[in-house]
Amino acid sequence: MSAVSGFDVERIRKDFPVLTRELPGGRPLVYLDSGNSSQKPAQVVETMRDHLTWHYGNVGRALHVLGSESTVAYEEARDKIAAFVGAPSRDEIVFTKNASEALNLVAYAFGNPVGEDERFRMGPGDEIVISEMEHHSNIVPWQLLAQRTGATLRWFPVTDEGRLDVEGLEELVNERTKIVSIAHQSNVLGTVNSVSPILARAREVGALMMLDASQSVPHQAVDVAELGVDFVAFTGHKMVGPSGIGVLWGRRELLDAMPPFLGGGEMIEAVWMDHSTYAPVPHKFEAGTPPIVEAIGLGAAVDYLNAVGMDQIKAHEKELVAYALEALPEIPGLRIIGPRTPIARGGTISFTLEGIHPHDVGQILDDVYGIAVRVGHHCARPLHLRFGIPATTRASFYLYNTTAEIDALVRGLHHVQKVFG
Amino acid sequence: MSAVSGFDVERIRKDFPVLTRELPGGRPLVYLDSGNSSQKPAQVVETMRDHLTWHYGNVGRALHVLGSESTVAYEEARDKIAAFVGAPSRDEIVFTKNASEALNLVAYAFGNPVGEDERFRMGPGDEIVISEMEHHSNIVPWQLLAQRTGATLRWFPVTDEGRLDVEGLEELVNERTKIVSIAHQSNVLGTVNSVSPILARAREVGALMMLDASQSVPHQAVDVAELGVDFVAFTGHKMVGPSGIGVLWGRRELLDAMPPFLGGGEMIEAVWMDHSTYAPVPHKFEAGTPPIVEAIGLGAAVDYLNAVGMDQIKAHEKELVAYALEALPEIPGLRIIGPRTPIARGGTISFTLEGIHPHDVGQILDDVYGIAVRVGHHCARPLHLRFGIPATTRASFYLYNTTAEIDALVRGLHHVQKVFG
Amino acid sequence: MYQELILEHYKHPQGRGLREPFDAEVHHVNPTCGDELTLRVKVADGGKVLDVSYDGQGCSISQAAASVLHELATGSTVDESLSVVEEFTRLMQGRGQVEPDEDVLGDAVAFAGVAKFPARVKCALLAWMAYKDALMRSQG
Amino acid sequence: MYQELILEHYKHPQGRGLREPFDAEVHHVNPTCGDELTLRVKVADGGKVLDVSYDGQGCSISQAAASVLHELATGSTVDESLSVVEEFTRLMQGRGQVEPDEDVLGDAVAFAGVAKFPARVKCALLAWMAYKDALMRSQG
Ligand SMILES: Cc1ncc(COP(=O)(O)O)c(C=O)c1O
Ligand SMILES: Cc1ncc(COP(=O)(O)O)c(C=O)c1O
Repeated sequence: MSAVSGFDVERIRKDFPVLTRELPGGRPLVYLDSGNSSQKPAQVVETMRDHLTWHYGNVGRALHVLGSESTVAYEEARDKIAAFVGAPSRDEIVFTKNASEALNLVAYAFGNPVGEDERFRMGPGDEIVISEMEHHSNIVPWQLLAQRTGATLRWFPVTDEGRLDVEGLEELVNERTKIVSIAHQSNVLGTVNSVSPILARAREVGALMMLDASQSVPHQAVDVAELGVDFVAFTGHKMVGPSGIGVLWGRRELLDAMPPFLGGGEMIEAVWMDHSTYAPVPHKFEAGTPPIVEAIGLGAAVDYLNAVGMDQIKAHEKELVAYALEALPEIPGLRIIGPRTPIARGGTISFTLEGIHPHDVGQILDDVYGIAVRVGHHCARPLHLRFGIPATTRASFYLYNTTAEIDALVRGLHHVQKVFG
Repeated sequence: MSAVSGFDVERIRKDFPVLTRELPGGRPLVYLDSGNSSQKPAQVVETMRDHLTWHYGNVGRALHVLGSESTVAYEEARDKIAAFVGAPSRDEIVFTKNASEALNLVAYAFGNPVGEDERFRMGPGDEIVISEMEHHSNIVPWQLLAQRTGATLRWFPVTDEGRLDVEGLEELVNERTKIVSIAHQSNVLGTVNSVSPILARAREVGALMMLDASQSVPHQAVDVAELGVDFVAFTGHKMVGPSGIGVLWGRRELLDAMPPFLGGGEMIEAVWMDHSTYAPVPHKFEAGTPPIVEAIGLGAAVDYLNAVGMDQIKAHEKELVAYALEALPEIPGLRIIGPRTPIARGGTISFTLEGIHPHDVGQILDDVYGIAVRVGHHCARPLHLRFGIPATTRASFYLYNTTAEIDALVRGLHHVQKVFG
Repeated sequence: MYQELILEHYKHPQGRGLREPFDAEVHHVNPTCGDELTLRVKVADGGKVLDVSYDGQGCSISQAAASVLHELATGSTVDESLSVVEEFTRLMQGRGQVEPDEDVLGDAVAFAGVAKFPARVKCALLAWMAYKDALMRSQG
Repeated sequence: MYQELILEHYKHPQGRGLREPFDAEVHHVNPTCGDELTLRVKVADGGKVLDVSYDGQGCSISQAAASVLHELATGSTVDESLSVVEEFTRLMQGRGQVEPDEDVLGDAVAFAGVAKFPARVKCALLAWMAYKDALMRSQG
């Protein structure tokens, strides 16, 4: 039981059948890898199953009952997600296949001869700013963009405590900067970045700003209008939704100004052999048959999260992370990479164990205790290089986790030390 | 009962629960819109549900039981699909979100400064060849490519009978041509295009060749090695698979030579802040968390199609289309757009009814009889312009359709004429 | 979806044909389905709509919508008819989730079923958007 | 996955340390997890592998795999050991679907469980790929 009033973790766990699963050898499952991908409640799975079985048709184009049922459900999902992140307009919600596609979609809008808007022009001399704590999905698209256009990629460093180092902000974000794209919450450090100082500077110099909110939207109430940035990317599978669905939110006016990304059916207004005109947003960016049932599943996920309450979820995770930040450092040789206090950080803790490779830590935890953590560089290799370590072990918490599971992790780590000691 | 030996359409229908559905007002469902998107058998839906409920984890990166179960299932799906289309290597199967993404992926490989291979260089003077019967998803990506690079887009015309007009082949495909991309089967006309003469000419001039097989892979045994082309795109939702998953097959050697498309997690080998190296194919083209459960669902779809037998399915559809090509022309004022004999054509028939707009045809069929057809330009507006008509009504058949349903369509069309007569 | 009233208007369109005098003429096309409409308005000095005349081709929904528009707009004022246009647009773009205001819409409420089919919404709106456009031009 | 044998080799690596004489030395890195290995081979004229010596750092799987490789390769012939490498590679890349040939693999069969974890396959293969590479250079 959590102390957060009205929040009953045992009741929540019942919605996730896999949490009752017995792994081979009779191990119970202790799932501490939600930062990688979350589990799905029965409500989401059943919504998808019901739709696939009884109501499925292609969206947008069909005039029959099934087509209409799918279209209504798909567009309702868009409404739900728009409301969930406080989008001023539902048309600002673009469905993609994952957060990576959303980030690439924006990157491909720059320096693209198909577009004409000044803000998206890019060439040698122009600058793109990211940070050293980014996920590869918020690094590689910008590297490729820089390679295509000759622009320069620059980045915020990270402090020893695992915070964004904004000391050089004025110089880093300057008149040459066209776009700043950083993580709202780090998938390794847990750090929640403070957006407003960077945004203020971006505005000063006329740069656009994007947030990779893949790790924040699942864990706290995010209001894109309040954040004030231009683009926000997130992904369904980390927020109790299905695989195959991601979201780009963007200011309508910018989405309108951007060139199309993927071309094809549904993103057009009219097509001739030699030219085309494009549909209004969001459809302009949704070429071909979209992930229909996946969007509907994400709608159900948002319903689920709303029913539990995002503030409750955040409070619950804060409790868990505070508990873990107390318990873990008692293990000899354990070093936490990232903030060691439960302030401005989420429920993700990465650490090293002296003399034992994270691969071995993770595998023993799984083999012996059924504890699922992630090990490696978590798609953030530059951050690991910054800390001079090849890899870490990461435990990440979500609404269905308990302090008992953290106890199990601590016990497991002691055992790991015995095996490799 | 179909006359094809061993093929029992009534048994097959039992696998598709929606076909027993009663629509509002007590109408039975007559689903003749599989060319738009097919229905899903329980086998596919239950595979996805089981995976989401009990075995879900992120793929590739996780070292725990769930991660391993998902990875094995996801990669097994790749094996199944590789075998299904006769891919020489499983690594040549790239999962995308739909056929449109697969087509765009190839288009973005051209004229991309990130790539270095001569065959993918593109600029003014270079030519791209498509055809007038293409789906927008095989038109707009090439228009955008031409716009980005200054290359010229050209196309095969279509004959009055709805066949590809290859008379000008020698001139159209020439030394300036870098890529030819055409439909294997038209989604409007039903025409199955003969690939070899065009491929032979492409080889002569050193051009690459892509097939949009979105409408052929679901309906006949397709062997990419036998076809001999360079790239093939198709899509899960039209082949009794889920939404949110598509496939690009490409020759390994070409996939290796192409620059990456979407950047992000999982498509890399190593990342530094200022540059990256990329994973071998297929992963190079699968940035971020892929449509995991959707790929697994598509694997189940392929199992299902194999169990029925692609040759049986083709024969069944041939029977249906022969039946329909006899029955439909008896309706006064009905004009078939496309081949009127069941030779080198699939189970898709588009037509006009004199004096009645297809929107009205489709809506009355649905409203009164529960018959689901597609009306409009079916994402092939240039083809409709070619025939001087704004729209058509399209009936498309699949393994679960019956001649009784074609009878129902004919009855429905007579009624439409009464309503609007 | 095919309310009797829609079929009635389709088969017996009201006020069809382009007439003189007029203050503005517009030509709108729906590229998705090829529907076309030419529409003229004549407004009196006091803001009273004297005539809405039109000609075009397309499906029953787009044709009937033009006919219903003619009936509702002719004889009302610019302001009144614009509020009907607004309510009609809201209904059409509501994806079947909007409760129509029958008092405002009158006969046009028969189109409520169209809202569930995005591909048809544009058909229903063609004449109404053309009308709004024509009014703006007549006053601009 | 952690067979006793793997842990045994990890804790008590066989033949570790770089030795002279050698015909070729290679340095391989697994960028995904930072594993590193330097490996040397010494082959006699008749094709007999006289020594495989190595040093490096990484997880238990990559370290134990190097130790097992040392044991299997040293004293065998180039051809024999290459067929073991081939079978080991096939097992590792088989995603847990491949039945290992114990006669060929010997102790290396203990790594069969690794094949189900793509992220670990590279760890297990690091030393073996380095060995293959070193042999090629020694003969090239
Ligand atoms: C011939 C053809 N090509 C491409 C597509 C696009 O497929 P998707 O919508 O899955 O991207 C379709 C179907 O919509 C099609 O029929
Ligand atoms: C911070 C961050 N950004 C981006 C991503 C990429 O999301 P996806 O894999 O859904 O594209 C992830 C997760 O993998 C992430 O943690």
